[in-house]
Amino acid sequence: MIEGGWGYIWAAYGVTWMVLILYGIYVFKSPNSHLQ
Amino acid sequence: MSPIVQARGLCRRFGQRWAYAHIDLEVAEGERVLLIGANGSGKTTLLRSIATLLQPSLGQLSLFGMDPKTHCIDIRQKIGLLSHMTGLYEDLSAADNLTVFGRLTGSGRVDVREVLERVGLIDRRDPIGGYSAGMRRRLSLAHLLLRTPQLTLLDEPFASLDPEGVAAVGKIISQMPGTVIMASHQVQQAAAISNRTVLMESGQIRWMGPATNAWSAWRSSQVGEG
Amino acid sequence: MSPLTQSAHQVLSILKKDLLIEWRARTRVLSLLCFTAIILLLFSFAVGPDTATLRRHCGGYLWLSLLFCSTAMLSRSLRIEEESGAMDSLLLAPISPIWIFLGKATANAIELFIIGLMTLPICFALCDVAIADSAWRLLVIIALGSAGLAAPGTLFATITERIQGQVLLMPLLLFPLVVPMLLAAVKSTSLILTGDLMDEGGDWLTLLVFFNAMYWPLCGVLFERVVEV
Amino acid sequence: MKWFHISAVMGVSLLCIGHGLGLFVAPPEAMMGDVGRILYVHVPTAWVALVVYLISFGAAVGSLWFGRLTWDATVRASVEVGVVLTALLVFQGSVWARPTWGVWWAWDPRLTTTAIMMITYVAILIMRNAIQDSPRRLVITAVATIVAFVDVPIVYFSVKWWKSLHQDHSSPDTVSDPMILPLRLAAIGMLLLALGLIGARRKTELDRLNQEVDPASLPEPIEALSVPGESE
Repeated sequence: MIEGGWGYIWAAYGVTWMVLILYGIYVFKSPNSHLQ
Repeated sequence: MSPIVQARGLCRRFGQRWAYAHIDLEVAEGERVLLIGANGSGKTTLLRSIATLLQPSLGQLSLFGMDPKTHCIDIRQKIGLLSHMTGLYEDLSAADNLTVFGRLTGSGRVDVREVLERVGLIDRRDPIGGYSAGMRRRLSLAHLLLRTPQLTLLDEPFASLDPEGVAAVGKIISQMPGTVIMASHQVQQAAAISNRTVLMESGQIRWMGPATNAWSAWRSSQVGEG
Repeated sequence: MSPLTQSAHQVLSILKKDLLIEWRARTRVLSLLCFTAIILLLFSFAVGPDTATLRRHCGGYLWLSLLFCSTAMLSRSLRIEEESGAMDSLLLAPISPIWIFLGKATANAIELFIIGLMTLPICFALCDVAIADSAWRLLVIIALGSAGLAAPGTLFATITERIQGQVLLMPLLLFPLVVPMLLAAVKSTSLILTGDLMDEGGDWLTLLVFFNAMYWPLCGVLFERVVEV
Repeated sequence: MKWFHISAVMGVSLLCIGHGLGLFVAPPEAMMGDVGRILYVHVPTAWVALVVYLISFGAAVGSLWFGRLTWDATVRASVEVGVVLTALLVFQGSVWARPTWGVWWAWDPRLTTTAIMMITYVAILIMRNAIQDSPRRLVITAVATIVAFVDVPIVYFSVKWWKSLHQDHSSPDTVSDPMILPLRLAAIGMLLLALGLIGARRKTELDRLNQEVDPASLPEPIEALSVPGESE
């Protein structure tokens, strides 16, 4: 049994959520901004 | 008898620019069509699209009654193209190049010698890397003569040829069987051996008519601009 | 002649054409050999002079240098076709693109095999190893490895040469793909050089054969689509 | 309000519930204790990444077969979402490897295959940007995606063989009953979110592709030339 390790858990979850949210904003916010 | 080449509303885009647009062209069996126009008027791009090497962005193109998107390989085997590039290997000599391609089309050593004779390159042994532009042009033509395509596409056949070469090539082209579509700047020589002329301007067909009016059409298109 | 011999004849003529070009420009093959030798030397410098590690990783160094050499060779072999417009002539010739691929890929495989053979003595000298197992098996491995590199390599070299992209694209696409081939080749070569204790060389050989059996037909079919457009 | 908006919203909510349950309600994992809770984000990402690459493979085959831009846009969108998921997967994998095996990078066959997949698919996106010609870009992207996907199982098995010859300690996958619910919820959530992202990205790409070959941008047909001394 590895004690604690919540640091790693928050790292994994935090980064995953942050990336998904940032990517989601990039994808959903600007459907037309890509058009030259 | 369905036309050899049938193009309707053909357009081709390169990045932000339309190389050619609204091309409606029909070429019947045995016709000799001459494409004339300033540099960058889309002649070369159109020729490569007809040769199925460059897919048009819009419009329908049918060759020998078939659609290039589905029967690409069968169509290509009936087409011969003389492009700006030699289409041969720089490291090999003239005879080697033609033997290599001759093996694919089933023409033997005799045909190679005979064809080299016709274009006057029989005595060269060195790799074609060292050939002059005129000799390369003759060699590409020799390669074209090795196989008898039903549709021959010539991009600037007279380019960088000496006067004697122009006459010789003119004769060779007039004796070519099947249909010929040619793009050239030597309007008079080319018009002499073709029966129909298409004047292209900034990617579109400006005028189409018999080859006899080719020179006057070219003149008035220039005057119009001036 | 029947279509089978006719297509075989066409593949052979493409193969002969490629080998003729390589023969006429022999200095290029020599430069590739020096390129491979230099990389081998660099590995030795990087690892340090103690022959123990060199001897252990000799298979790895050999195959990594062959991998880098293959990218240089493959992209140049296709550049010759595209630059002079020879590929257009081939495509307009009465031959199916699959045969063109088979001819070219086989020629590239043969050339890689020859360079591999010529690199062996250099590698043995540098890493001070001797063939513990049968030499024939080593030749088979080098042949299969070269073929495994040539098939996807020819396909991706054709792709990257037809787009005016940077030269870096080809290795970037090829290396991740040939990881299984690299693993199998390095493992089986090392087993030959350092003795095959648990007799697992056979497994790696089957993986090499499977990799080739998978990629030659797949790359052939996809090559046809790539040159069609 | 397109389908992919709904799919994304449902995905995010399911993901929240799944992660919430996984982090706070579910019991700590038998072998690894609390740190095992990374399972609820790592395993769904892995499953969904594979599904997304399967979609890209299917779309690539369709794109080669039909040659229409809609398929091409799907290939591009699914490859891009796949790359994002794989990048997350590699990060999570190494974060999980640290406490369990004490190293940032364990030569675990799955982790190594994921890293290789990520590089291959990023290379495909890079190559796609280098091509301007629309039909050629469609074919080359599809071809590269097919070859990359075919390579995944081979890489996995060869790495598995290669690694298992060294030391064999694959991570324990014992998933006890109470953990099933949050895991499944998170997986479905992640899948819906991924599908939403693909849908949105596909629409943007499709607009860009159509805008590129847009008939409206065609130049006006020029008027024919009247040549003196001609009947026309």
